[in-house]
Amino acid sequence: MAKETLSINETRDMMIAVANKIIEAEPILTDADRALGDGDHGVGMERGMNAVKEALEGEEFPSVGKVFMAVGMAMMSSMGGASGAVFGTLFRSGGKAIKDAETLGAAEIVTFYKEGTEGVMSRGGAKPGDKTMVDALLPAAEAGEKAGAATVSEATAAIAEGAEAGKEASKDMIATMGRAKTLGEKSLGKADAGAVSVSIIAATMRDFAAA
Amino acid sequence: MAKETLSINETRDMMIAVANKIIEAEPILTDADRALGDGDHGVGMERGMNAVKEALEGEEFPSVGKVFMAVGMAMMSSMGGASGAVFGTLFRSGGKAIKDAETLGAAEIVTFYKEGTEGVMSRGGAKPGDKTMVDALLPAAEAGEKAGAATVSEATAAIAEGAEAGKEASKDMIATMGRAKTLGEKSLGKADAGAVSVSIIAATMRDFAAA
Amino acid sequence: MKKLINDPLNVADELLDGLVDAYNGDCKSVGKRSIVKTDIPDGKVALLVGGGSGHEPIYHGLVGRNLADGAACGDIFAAPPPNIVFEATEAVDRGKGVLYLYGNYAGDVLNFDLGAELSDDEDIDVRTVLIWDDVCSAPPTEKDKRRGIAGLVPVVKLVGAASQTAATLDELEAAAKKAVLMTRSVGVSMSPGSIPATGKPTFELDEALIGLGMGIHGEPGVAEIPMTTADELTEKMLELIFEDFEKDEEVDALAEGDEILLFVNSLGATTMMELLIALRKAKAILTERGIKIYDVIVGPLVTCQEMSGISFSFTKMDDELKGYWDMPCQSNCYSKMEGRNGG
Amino acid sequence: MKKLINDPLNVADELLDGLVDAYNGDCKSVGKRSIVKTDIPDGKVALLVGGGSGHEPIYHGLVGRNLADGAACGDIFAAPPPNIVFEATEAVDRGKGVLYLYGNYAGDVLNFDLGAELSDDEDIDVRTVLIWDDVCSAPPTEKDKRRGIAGLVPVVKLVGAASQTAATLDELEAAAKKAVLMTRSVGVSMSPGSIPATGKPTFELDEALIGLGMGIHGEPGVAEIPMTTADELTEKMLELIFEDFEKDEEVDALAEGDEILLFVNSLGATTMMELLIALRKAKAILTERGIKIYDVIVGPLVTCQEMSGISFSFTKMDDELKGYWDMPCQSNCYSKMEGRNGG
Ligand SMILES: Nc1ncnc2c1ncn2[C@@H]1O[C@H](COP(=O)(O)OP(=O)(O)O)[C@@H](O)[C@H]1O
Ligand SMILES: Nc1ncnc2c1ncn2[C@@H]1O[C@H](COP(=O)(O)OP(=O)(O)O)[C@@H](O)[C@H]1O
Ligand SMILES: [Mg+2]
Ligand SMILES: [Mg+2]
Ligand SMILES: [Mg+2]
Ligand SMILES: [Mg+2]
Repeated sequence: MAKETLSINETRDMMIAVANKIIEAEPILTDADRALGDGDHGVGMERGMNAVKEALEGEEFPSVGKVFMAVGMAMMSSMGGASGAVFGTLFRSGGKAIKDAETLGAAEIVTFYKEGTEGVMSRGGAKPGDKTMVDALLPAAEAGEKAGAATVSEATAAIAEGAEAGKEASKDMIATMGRAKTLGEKSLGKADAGAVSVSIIAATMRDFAAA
Repeated sequence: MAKETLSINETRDMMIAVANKIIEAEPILTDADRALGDGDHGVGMERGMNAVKEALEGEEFPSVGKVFMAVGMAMMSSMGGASGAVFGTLFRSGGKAIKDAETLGAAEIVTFYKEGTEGVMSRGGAKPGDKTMVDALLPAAEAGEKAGAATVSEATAAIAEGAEAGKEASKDMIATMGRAKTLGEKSLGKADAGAVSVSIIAATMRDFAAA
Repeated sequence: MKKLINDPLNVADELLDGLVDAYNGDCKSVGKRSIVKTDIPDGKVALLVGGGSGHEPIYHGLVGRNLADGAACGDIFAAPPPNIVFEATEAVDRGKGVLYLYGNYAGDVLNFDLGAELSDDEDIDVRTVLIWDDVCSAPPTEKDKRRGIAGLVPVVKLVGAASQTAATLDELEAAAKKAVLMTRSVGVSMSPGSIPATGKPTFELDEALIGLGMGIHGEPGVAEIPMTTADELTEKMLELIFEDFEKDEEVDALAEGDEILLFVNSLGATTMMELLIALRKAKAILTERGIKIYDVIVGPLVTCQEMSGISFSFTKMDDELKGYWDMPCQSNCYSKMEGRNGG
Repeated sequence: MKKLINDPLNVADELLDGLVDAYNGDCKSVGKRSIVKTDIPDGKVALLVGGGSGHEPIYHGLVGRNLADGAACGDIFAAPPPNIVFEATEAVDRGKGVLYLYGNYAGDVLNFDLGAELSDDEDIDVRTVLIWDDVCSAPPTEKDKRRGIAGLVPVVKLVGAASQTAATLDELEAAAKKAVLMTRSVGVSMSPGSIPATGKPTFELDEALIGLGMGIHGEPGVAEIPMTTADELTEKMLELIFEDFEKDEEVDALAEGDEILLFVNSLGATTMMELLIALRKAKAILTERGIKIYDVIVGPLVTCQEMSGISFSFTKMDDELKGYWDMPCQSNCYSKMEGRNGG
């Protein structure tokens, strides 16, 4: 049954579901980073998401924003690497923007993605087209805004669609940031590892909100 | 046409033929030493035999014994390893025992093998059954003595047969000397690398004397 | 690939414990995953290095006598998180500020910068100098995009020595900038290492090819060339370093009479035998150009597990750098007596 | 296996040239294939090491300041021929005699003995001490049959220091015998190296097995055991060393309060990461037994090309050996500042 809003505890459970999905996807993320980077994105995200589960499971939070901020803190302080900083920033900046919200509705999740994306871009300096997770994140945030959805399930559906399209589009881009294997052509045809992570995160949120 | 004796120059040419055969057999010797030792016997013998050719080709010698001594010196000073010392000693000690001989007849080649073998055994301390080249060399020397041959071609034939039999018998022995891989059973079923070299040397002498 | 480990997800922590044990009292572990010297004197300008694990003996093996005061250690191939950087910073600070000196990788910059922000919150003065010696990773006009590879060993050795006498953070920063500017490297890879947690190779490379200019994680360089001899490859690699000194407007071209520190590094499985054979050719090329070798470092110091490959690093020396070089040092990564070989 | 070489039959000569270049003036090449220090003082009792090539940085990399005066170098995995041993002997002799100190292998003994005979012809006083630290190669009652493996590094370091002050060849021989007696090693191999001239692996070993006690050329040890964790293997290996000290009537068992030098060696491809993880466990085991670590050596110092494997060596220390250890030294193989870690 599609949800209008999520409570604080539901938001927490949604993030636990996200963590489980990412942990499950470790081999996919590993392969993506082996093709274009140094091959550690899968284990890095797994490490981060285990820390996330530890920070969330059985805990109570004062707001939905604080749930996301705890996620960001857990990732940032356990993962390291480029993705520890950028995914940590995504959840910290996005969460901070809705830190007083007691429910997660369409407006809140849209704000989360918008501010999270801005945080990531100003922290990491990646621009659209650089073949980073920004290429999945920015279309996701924009799709969320454009959808003008009334419910969290509609909003997360639009966001997930934007993330998926962005991840697919990253296949045609040439990597330039991070430990990506920078030599032009080689990176064509494959999606950026971080963008794959973003698409899995967004899809899991959609499925959770739709259920 | 089987030869009664070999001249000094024929003896020299016989040793050049031996050198060429051993160089040709490098892969066989390598494999034998890889199975039971450190895998360098083939390259070591090749190195030694190239030095032998350099020392013999186009040179004149005062006696057949001096030909063998030059072979021994070339091997000993170019090869290193256990086999540089033992094969060097074989040719130096054997050659020294016939250092005034101007032809190589049955008596001389028998003396060469007998004294050469004694030199090797007292230098290296290996006893029959230790799975070394001594296990081909000693039967070769003994077969030479026992044959009581009248011609060098008959004597080398008997010696080669002894060497071949000794090499075959070494398959059933357990290696204990040198860089042989000492752990018992593992060395069973395979001939000792140095014994293979001895059998090739003896067979090439036989073929040269028979031609 | 048989790896001698316990829990594959725990290798970074366990190797750091082992490293502290190897220092046998000279260093201790601090916070979540940092190593710092036990005897940093009051009033010393501190030097902090760091980066991902899996490249041992760097980065954390560069902590030691007359070397770095501490290192913030990440997981395998991952920059250390900001909290670890902060913990290391706090532990090495003696009131005179801390210089961060590390290789230019996006992840490291992001995390060290975040760590610097946390340190700033606690009023610790932090300055950053990035190491970017890999000339194949960007043209001389975009040195800020270059990766840091093996050159970090001579750089940290020199700056570690400088930090023993530097009166201020400014002074140490200036020495570090000079050491970085004077250090240029070219690397190649012949086969990948593996990721301990997955057992998978870090990249794929055709059996007949060498990645010329490839980075230490397998980042591509300037070309993939057919496997060749040690002499030919050495010639090609050194040519790229000479060219870089020529093209870069911030430094003079290497000329007759110049003196350099020469570092020949193995990425792991490439043997000392191969390094020495290549070193022999490098020496011949340098001699022909009239360039003197002030001293030599050679060994597997900047590795990527059992990756095979080699790199050359040149550091152009002047009197100041020679003074730093001649100091003895001791660490897990590199040790030397006072003076230099040949001197 | 991509090897960075030129002529595969010429690697031993080329690597020695490179080694001389690496010493940058501190050492020179002598005769057919020896390396000797350039500044051996008159009247010094000389120390000569040597052995086959392909195990770099040993044996010839052990020549250096406060270390060996020279090394006679053989071809890959082959003892140096007698003439090379003799040339090296002549070059290091300063009238006080020469101590030969090398690993106990039939080929080395045969050739060094022949070299000693040539030296005796020239009235050079030569004495031989064999290194036989590999406890898995023969029981304590037949130590003369044991191989020399990684233990030669601490032994040569100690004896090199002793040779700086030894007044007579007798004195140096006694110090060497003590260092050898007190040094015991256990090694394992996980995968073979390769022979540069043929490209072939040095031996075969099942993918799931470890050769416990295997020698550095792949000589079998005490058992082939299933691949296991670093901690379990370390426990097994150390147990064999403790046992040997117990069983050997020529030394005391290791007891609480004893101090040892701990050396953790890689045979080539095994990474510093793995060494440190194993070192961590070794330290825990030693601590539990109340045995103190005087100092630590760790690295790929006794290798067999890109062979993978690890060894532990203990040297039981007393005041005399500590004095030798604390001297600084510098070489291609091992360098240290004065003193020790933790001291
Ligand atoms: N500056 C950046 N801005 C945004 N995302 C980045 C940046 N640098 C790297 N990334 C993302 O991080 C991912 C790599 O993460 P990971 O492999 O965990 O870290 P590392 O690159 O340090 O090995 C890339 O696929 C990319 O999406
Ligand atoms: N003490 C010895 N006496 C006689 N022959 C020996 C002795 N030690 C070794 N050998 C012979 O040398 C051969 C190995 O030669 P090689 O591989 O060239 O030298 P190394 O053992 O030094 O690697 C063995 O196969 C054996 O026949
Ligand atoms: Mg990565
Ligand atoms: Mg051999
Ligand atoms: Mg990484
Ligand atoms: Mg050999």
